[in-house]
Amino acid sequence: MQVKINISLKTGVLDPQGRAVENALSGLGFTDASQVRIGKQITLDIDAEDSARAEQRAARMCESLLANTVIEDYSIEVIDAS
Amino acid sequence: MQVKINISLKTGVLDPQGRAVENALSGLGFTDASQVRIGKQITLDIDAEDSARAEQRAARMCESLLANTVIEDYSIEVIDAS
Amino acid sequence: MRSAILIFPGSNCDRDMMVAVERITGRRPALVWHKDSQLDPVDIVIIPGGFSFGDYLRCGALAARAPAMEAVIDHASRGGAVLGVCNGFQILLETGLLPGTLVRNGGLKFVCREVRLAVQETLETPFLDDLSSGTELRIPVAHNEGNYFADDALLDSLEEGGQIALRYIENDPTRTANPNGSARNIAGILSANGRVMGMMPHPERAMGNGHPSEDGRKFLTSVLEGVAR
Amino acid sequence: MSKANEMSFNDAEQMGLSFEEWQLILKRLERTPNLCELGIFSAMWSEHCSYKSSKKWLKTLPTEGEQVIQGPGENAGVVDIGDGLAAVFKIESHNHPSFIEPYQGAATGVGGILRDVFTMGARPIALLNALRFGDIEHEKTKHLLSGVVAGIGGYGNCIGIPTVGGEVNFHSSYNGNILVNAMAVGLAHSDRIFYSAATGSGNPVIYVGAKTGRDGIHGATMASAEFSDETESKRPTVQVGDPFTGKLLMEACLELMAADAVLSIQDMGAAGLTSSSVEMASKGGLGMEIDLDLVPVREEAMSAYEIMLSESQERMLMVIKPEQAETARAIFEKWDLDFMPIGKVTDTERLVLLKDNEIACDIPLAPLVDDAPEYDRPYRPEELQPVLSTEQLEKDLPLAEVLQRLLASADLCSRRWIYEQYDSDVMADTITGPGGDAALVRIHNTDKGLAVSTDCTPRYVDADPFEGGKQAVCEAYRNISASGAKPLAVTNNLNFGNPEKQDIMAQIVGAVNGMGNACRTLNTPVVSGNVSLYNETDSMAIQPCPVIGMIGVIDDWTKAKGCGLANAGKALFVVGQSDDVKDGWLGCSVYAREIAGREGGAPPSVDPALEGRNGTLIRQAIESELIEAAHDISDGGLVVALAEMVMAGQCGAKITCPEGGSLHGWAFGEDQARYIAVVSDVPAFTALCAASEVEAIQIGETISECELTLAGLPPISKEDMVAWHSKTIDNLMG
Ligand SMILES: Nc1ncnc2c1ncn2[C@@H]1O[C@H](COP(=O)(O)OP(=O)(O)O)[C@@H](O)[C@H]1O
Ligand SMILES: [Mg+2]
Repeated sequence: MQVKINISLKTGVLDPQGRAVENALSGLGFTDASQVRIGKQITLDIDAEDSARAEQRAARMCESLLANTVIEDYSIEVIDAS
Repeated sequence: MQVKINISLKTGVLDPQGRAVENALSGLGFTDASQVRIGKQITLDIDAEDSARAEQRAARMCESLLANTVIEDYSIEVIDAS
Repeated sequence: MRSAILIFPGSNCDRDMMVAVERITGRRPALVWHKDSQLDPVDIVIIPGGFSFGDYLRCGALAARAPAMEAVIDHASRGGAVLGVCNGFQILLETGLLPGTLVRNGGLKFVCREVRLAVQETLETPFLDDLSSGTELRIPVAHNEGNYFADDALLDSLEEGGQIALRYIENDPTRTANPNGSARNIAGILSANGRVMGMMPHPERAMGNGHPSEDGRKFLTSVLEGVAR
Repeated sequence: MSKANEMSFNDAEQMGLSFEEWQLILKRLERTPNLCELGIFSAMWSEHCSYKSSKKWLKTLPTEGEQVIQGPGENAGVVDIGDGLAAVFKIESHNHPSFIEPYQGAATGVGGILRDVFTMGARPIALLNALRFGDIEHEKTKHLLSGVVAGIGGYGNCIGIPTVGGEVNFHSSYNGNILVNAMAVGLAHSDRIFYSAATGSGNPVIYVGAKTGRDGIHGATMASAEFSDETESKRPTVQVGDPFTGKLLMEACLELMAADAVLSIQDMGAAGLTSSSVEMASKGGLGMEIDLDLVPVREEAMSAYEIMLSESQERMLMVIKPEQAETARAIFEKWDLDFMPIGKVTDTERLVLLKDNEIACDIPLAPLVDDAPEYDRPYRPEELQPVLSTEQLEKDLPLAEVLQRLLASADLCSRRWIYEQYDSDVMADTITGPGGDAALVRIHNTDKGLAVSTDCTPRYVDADPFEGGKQAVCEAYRNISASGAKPLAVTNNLNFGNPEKQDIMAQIVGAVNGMGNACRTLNTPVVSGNVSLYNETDSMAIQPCPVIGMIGVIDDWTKAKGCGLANAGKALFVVGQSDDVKDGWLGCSVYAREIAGREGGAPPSVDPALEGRNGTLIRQAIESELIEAAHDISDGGLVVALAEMVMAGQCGAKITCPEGGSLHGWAFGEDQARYIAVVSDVPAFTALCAASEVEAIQIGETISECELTLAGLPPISKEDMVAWHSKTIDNLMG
């Protein structure tokens, strides 16, 4: 089952990368962009009988490795429930 | 308008981080995970009159900075069309 | 011999490179701030190492779009010589002046150590004039993203076109020659016209005089004399 | 100020203040404080900012000497290194944040100590770190080690200051409480040092650098509270480092200082805007008025309390010459940094803060600093440990097997996995990087070099705080001397458990006394430092760890020596040992712990006067080119030191062992004040030893085969030693 995990910085946590990208965008003339935040998107296949189970496994993986829960939030989306 | 941009490596492009994460997951007992790929998710606000226009601007930003189109694909989702 | 060194916010090998060039040529390079879109005529532009713009987004990506780089692209399009070291190499790839890309080191760790390199048989280029193919050099690397990646077709064409300039060769029996997983042990490449070169190792840190090696000096001397001819 | 904002003792207690401290605040203010004011008191009176438990003892340290330009009390210490140049250096801990978030905790630790150094007008030229992790097999160690090392590299590599040295130990007492201490060394002109005392009532107060967010609010108080497993779930917001902005801030500040626009300057470290504004104003005997609405913020609706206590990184506060304001602004704009006049210096001796056009805080400065509590905490030393004899510890094992186990042990194995993640060469002046004794960094464009080392042996301090305190200083002294440099001064980081416990307080007292004793004898005054207490988890204290960071200077770096064996046929001497020695001090040694399975026992005694004589001899011999390599003998003793010299070099060593006595005691004992020297001119060297009344004996010679041969035993090849030594951490980290 294909799973997408989005990992983003918690609100309030400094995102130096987002800030630098925002500056660069505005330097390139994209002054219409603001509030740039940069997170990760992890896609993976999980061998599971149903999407509930896949989601549960993904959450475990986030808690134990994929996300740094001190400063990051994560959300999970199971794409392919075939 | 809030926009989410997902940037992922093209198939065939080496993803050392994805590979390492997959190994680490399996080391932790998550042998049900495979095909791990790591991409970026950029969220930003675009000042635009409608979502079509916001999407168009986001695509421009991807082409000129946010994605390295030699090795990366991008997709755009306009979240908030209020 | 007129040279210019670019400085981006976050460059941190600019002074080291300036000192090295001045020591070899006796002449101080012009320092070009990233916001300058003007570049006085020079024999070579050097893009030094560091973490331009914090290496945020992708290393070299933000620097590649700075005004000074437009001038460099212009200089290169007129056949001017350009050398990019480490972050400078990454920037040249982002501008498209060199083909391919550099991704995270295979070990996913920053790596700082001396490597051994072999000069390759290449197309006609001023950079390697005084270094015959097979020459071995000991020069340190220090980077997070030095893992050269390109598809096989591109790698084959680089190989056939003599665009691979430097390769990692075995150095220390306790580990692999290649410090970062780079495709075909590539440490440095040339543009198709032989006038633009990018490399991961830092020659300015192997200048003798207290450094463990002086092969960087040998290499830079070849580059600087070559482009001045 | 409205009554609704009035705080109670309950609030004060939550912020870590005692009832007496609360009463004192009421008395000094003659009214009840509001939240912002109470927050400021609690931060300034926290252990971290006020040193209330340690101050009494810190005052006993020697801080003066003709080389000292600035001792403790400023952002960093300053020492004269001749030719109009000064070395500016300090060490600082980031223990608790690094346990919670190893990458960011360590990274911001490096960023913070760098700011302390460039705040004084110095360009940083070297970084070091002293780390302590739990048992190498403990489940958390791998994660913490990889995060901390990546974080240190992440900041230092990006900002472009070489990380040239440091030390790491592993011990179960750090399982729940690691130590991450970072040291930075900078270079300045001795007549161009910048200080923090505000000057000139009416002068503008400028905020520069990154914007303020809600990062690490009350970090200073957190660093002063004992850990419990609960704190882990109540995690406060972690500070995130931004080395890129740090680099811009460093360049902009140095450029501004060169433009002669700065009157006083202070980084915002622990307790952010609170401690910087209070310290600047109070040191200048002045007051300060700040309009908090002008502070650049990156989050909405931040309260006065939050703005004052935020620990957002990469920020500075300064007082500039009013006529230079435009020059200053232009420099910060060039570097794309915020530059904001937020207030002015006053002569009221009060800190007045405005927020939303109201007075958010109006307090006298004197009590914040002068009335900061100072405790004379009771202490009760533990009974001294018994001296363990060699017979109690020696195991019947072949020497090669002991050497194999020692070289592979967590505390002696190669640190390559760690230091290769640090850019140790950037700035192109690193002469000796990590992996040897002291690191040696050339002063750019000169013949001069600075040698730097960090040292501490916690197991000695644990067994005998006084001897252990002395030993930390003496080991650093030996490392600096072995490179040929003259030791000048030290910085120190006192990492201990809960000082409210009498045995812990006794460790602090003993170690500080020991440090002071050695520093006095060796004329290496203490010019800066840091204290980190409450390093406990669930009441388990760490092994006490008073880290010493020492610097020394060598006038001609080309004369400096490394420890590798380079040429065959040279005499090998042990300096500091007489020829009748047939045994050694195994108690409290690495041998005792790793081979005999026994911790504790009295550590070897340390004689700073002897260290001074022996170190001076080594330096003289290097200066007169009588020796071509030198290495101090420390953890693991003589044979481990020899093995390290073989591994670092291109040839081997053949050694004669004494007859009778104990081979293991002689080989692995950790008696102090000793060096191994490769002597190229034996008559001149022995004459110098005799004249200096230093004991030295020849124990063998260098040989062309790359192996270590001890008379009567099979040779041990360099290849084998490298294999034993190189893999432990690699294997752990996978
Ligand atoms: N153990 C110590 N030995 C000597 N000086 C110390 C020690 N601990 C702290 N100091 C000095 O006390 C002052 C305050 O230290 P600290 O609060 O860490 O400064 P900062 O806020 O600049 O980080 C500094 O001058 C520091 O050098
Ligand atoms: Mg400070």
